[in-house]
Amino acid sequence: MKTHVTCSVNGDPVEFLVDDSQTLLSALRDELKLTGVKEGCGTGDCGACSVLLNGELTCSCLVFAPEVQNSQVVTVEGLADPDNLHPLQAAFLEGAALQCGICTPGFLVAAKALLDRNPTPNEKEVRYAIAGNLCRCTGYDKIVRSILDVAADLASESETVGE
Amino acid sequence: MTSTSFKHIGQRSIRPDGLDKVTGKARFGADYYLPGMLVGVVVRSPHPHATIKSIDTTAARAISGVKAVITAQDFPEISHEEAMSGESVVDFRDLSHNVMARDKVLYIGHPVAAIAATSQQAADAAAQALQVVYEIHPHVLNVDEAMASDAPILHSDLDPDGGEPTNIAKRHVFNRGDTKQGFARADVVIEREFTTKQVHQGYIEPHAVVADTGEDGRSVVWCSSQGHFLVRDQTAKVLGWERSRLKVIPAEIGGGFGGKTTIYLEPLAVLLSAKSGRPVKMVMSRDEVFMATGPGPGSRVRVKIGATSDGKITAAEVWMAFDAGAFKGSPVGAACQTVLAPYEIHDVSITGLDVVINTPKVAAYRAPGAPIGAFAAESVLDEIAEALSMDPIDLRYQNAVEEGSESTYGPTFKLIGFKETLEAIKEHPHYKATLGPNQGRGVACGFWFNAGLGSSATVSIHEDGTASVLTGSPDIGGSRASMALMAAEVLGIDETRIRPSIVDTDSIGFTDVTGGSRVTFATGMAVIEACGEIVEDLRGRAAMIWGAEPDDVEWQSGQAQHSDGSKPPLSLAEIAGSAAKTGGPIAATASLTARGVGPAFSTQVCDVEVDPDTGLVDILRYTTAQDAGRAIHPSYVEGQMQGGVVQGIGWALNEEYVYDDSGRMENPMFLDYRMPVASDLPMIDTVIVEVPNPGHPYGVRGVGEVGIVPPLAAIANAINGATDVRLRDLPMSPPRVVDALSSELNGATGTPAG
Amino acid sequence: MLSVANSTVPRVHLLGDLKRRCGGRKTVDVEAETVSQVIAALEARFPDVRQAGLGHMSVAIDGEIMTNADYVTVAPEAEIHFLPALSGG
Amino acid sequence: MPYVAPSTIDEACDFLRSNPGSRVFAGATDILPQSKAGRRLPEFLVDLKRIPRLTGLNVDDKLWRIGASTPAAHLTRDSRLSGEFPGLVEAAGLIGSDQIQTRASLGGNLCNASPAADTGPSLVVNEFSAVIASPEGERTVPVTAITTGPGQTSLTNDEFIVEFLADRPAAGTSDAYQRFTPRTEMDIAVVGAGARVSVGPTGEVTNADLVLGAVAPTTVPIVGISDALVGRSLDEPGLERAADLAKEQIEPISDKRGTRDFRIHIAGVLTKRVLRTAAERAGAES
Repeated sequence: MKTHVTCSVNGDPVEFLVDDSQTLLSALRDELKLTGVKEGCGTGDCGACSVLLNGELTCSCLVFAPEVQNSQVVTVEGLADPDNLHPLQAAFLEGAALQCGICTPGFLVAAKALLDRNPTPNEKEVRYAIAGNLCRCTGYDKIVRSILDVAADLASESETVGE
Repeated sequence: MTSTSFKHIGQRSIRPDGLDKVTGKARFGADYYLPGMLVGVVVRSPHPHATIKSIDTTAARAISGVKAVITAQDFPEISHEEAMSGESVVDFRDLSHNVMARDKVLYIGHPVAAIAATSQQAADAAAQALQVVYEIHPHVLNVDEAMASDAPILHSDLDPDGGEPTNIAKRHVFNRGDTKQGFARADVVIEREFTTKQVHQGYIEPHAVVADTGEDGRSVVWCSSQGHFLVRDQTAKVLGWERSRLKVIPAEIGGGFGGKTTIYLEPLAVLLSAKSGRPVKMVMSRDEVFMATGPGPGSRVRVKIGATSDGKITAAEVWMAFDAGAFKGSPVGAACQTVLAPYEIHDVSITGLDVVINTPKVAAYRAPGAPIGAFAAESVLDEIAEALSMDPIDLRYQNAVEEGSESTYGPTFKLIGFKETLEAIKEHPHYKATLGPNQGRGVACGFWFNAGLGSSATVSIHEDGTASVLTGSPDIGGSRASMALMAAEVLGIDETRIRPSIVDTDSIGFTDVTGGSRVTFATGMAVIEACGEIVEDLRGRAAMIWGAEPDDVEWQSGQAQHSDGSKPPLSLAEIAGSAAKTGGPIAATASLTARGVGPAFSTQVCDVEVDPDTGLVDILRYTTAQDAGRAIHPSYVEGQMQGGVVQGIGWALNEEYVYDDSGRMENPMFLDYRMPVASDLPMIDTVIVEVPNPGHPYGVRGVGEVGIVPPLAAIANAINGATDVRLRDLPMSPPRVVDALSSELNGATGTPAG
Repeated sequence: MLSVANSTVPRVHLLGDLKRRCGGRKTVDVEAETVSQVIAALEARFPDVRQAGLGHMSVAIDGEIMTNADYVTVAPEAEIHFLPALSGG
Repeated sequence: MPYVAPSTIDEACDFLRSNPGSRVFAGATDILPQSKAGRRLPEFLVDLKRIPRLTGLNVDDKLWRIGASTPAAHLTRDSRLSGEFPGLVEAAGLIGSDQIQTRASLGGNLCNASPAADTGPSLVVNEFSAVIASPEGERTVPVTAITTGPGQTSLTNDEFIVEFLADRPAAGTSDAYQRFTPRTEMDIAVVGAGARVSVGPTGEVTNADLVLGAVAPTTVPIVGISDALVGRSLDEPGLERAADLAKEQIEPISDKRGTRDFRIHIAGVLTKRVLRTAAERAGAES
């Protein structure tokens, strides 16, 4: 027997059938084919499967798919609008913040969750906010710098608006 | 020639594959879904050392939804045959037995069967139902146990000394000069012993493959690897197939670091697909990655170095035993050659042992073997500098190899940039910054050969003046961007008009693995050569249009120019637009074995703070200088340097395979296999040194690997600076540091000289 | 001419195991124009060298390490070393 | 293993009584990794996050109520709770990554019954009690009555924690939590230490409690801490005495995360540090 789940993914209404023990990660990848969400460990230790669930940063491998009934899910596929990259996506490209790129979707979602809550983080706050995301290629240096770059842009934009 | 004379090389362009990777579109190994696809699982040994008495697949096959079950009986018997595969010698019999155990299982996680079914549940149930009877043998988990006189023997045919079988698969010996005399000339001689544990490459993407076998018996394989030609060739060998029966399509690869230069799942998926007639997808779980794919070796190492009071190294002796895991082939040979390579030493004696143990077979890991040797040698050098009251960089500089120096492994160096990296660190503000209480600073150096090997490239110019650059080198760290920049430099068009692609084994000439720091160097050379042919072709066509001789046409800034200026220049796009009239399609292919490899050196400095109560080591500041030859895309060169350093930091401080007495890895998950997280680290400052490699048209050396060589010793030396205690056993985790600090307090002297 | 200084033919430098197999010599000069000829010449003079598996080793010619170099030309004054084949990450 | 999400306590109790193969969960941050590691999933998964009383923070004049399924992130974002129980909030902020803290709950952290659970020492040292729902009705027990050993609790299969209760701390009382891990984040406590200290008007200690985690099958309240510190300002001899008491009263094991000796050593270090932090927060002179 499977459960019929109705929810919103990246703003679109979706429905799918899942085994109750299936994870949200598996539903997104195997049922909806949103393969931007990656599985690095399946135990919540690498952050590659990060999504926003009702606005909250979550490892989709640690959510049972039926839990998201009537919820809103945002994946890396939902960060950009049709015409523009999200500033974080642009900054990651500019700043060479990815090498192999497997962890990139999770970092982008985690960084968005950080900036949504705290648009002006310092380096330490950035490092702790992405500590749930493992990257083995970059040593994090360019990821941290890229997130700080976006934060600085946001800060100067808000100053401009303030003036 | 300085970087400023290039128009494209040295630019920090946006990588061509970047958009797909920041939007989630890029397809990695596990991202392929085919109609009718089955799920494949591997049944693995629960014992570290046992004979397989029988395997009964009846109950597994009876489970509804199970479409195929395979064991070693379904693979051909292969005899020992050593051949170059990828960058190293592979014994295909060992390879075959590692992907599927035949008579014996040699580690927990060793595959004994594989199953394809219509659902994960059915496949898992069948795995549970498979009946395997084992006769269990005692096991060995490290080189000391494996070399003990009463050790259980893993293989009956390993006897390097021609006697009874042992667990020592090979003995490497490099002797030169007379170390006895050398040590006699020394004023200070220091000998120390070191140990290191197995560590994993730690790529975030688990191994994944989809195989689809057609009615004609040919298979298409999608997988992420560091070399799809290697996957094709090794899989064909293990299956006894002709290579042309397999087409391997490279997926994007989510990290490899050497660990994806061999095969695990691919032949199983192909065979399951062939038996079931359906596509089969296999994806490892993280604990399978840890328990059944390549760790780097654990080791025991002794290093003895002598020097005169004015800091000239007079002699060195090194003894190293590396574990190879279940089958021979640790990187101890490379460790022997690299351990002292940065220094000019005439009297050396180096011995390396390759030792088999009951753990997963080790795989290449970034500058394989070199970090372990450097950990030992660079720690001892630091002690010598301390004993002589010399600046540690001065000591190294005084003995540093340069152009014309004879290396400890034999050959004479051509133009190299080692001394320049030492100078860069010595002059860096970091080296002069003041330190606080419980803080210390350490330096260390590293060497790596880099590799050439075979590469192919095909370049096509399209009618609108854009271009395609096809290669067979999987891009792990932005190499497509470098290919586009080098092609742009030769062709003289903007890199955004060039689309670099990595294509399947049927669509390009053979190309060796993405490894050995070789892609920008060697595959880049093929791209440059093919683009050079294109330019010749374009000149000829311009000459045709002008009614001139090709020799009258020069190619400058993406334009054909008449040498006497009598004609208005013709752009690449203009010539391409009339290609049909001037000889048809414009394309060129280069396939080559890249010669002219230039070795890489790195010098690094690290500041740590040690919590004397808890033993916690905090990396405060880190700077790495590395000779890149020429940085084609500086951002990705820096990225390689930073990534290598951080892997080294993890290896130094916390990463280790922990086995229990039964041979089971206790920490096969990222929670307990402690790779560095962002909050553990500072920024990693980089200094790119450019001493051009004379063997490459643009001076490129490889940059991928050498960065991981110095950190283990740099951190150990920094800890000594902070605490006056030398740690010689990795990882330098808090319990080890606390132990060392307390035994120092109790008056012990640390590890005695062996 | 074995181990006699001769500046007009390639010289093979020997360490460790290979040195032992060549009767303890540090260098051997060989008449050869390619790497495979070097190997053949060494094996002909020192039969023990056959067990060393030179064909599977890397070779360094004037400091440049190569694999699969059988038909690579060696210049008359070349300095040649045989090294274990390596792996890279 | 069907998933059910009751919306009331009664509904949950009825379901649990009639389906003994059920297991309740909140954040799923333990149950899913455990199923990956080979532990079988239960027959029914009962999600406790949709019952309003189980999620949320409430405070009145006297009492704090923390819903057992409230995500840790809601604790760390609550400035009033951070002001009154900074140690508990520190502990909640150390459960895994940000990704985990949006899901993991106090109820789950306690009932998973890992000896290394970060919030255990803080719940115990602050004398939280737990309201337990069962088919027979609700009862309130001290949190020390919940965990009985690694992976084991005193709750029967049809019981679950509704909320945690604690008196608001008096002026001059504060708490702290510190743990030791090799990494700064994403790690499991080698030793965890929760302390609560009260100080008098002149800054002298009037009461001190210490509870350690990851050093025995369940959390260990250290006996005699107050005796060691009361009446003194925070001085090294008093803290040394407290550290000795801690080291004497724990029975840690050796495992992949730390040896017995190392844990004992670290317990002493953390005892001093966490008591000092709690005392400073309570207003003691350092």
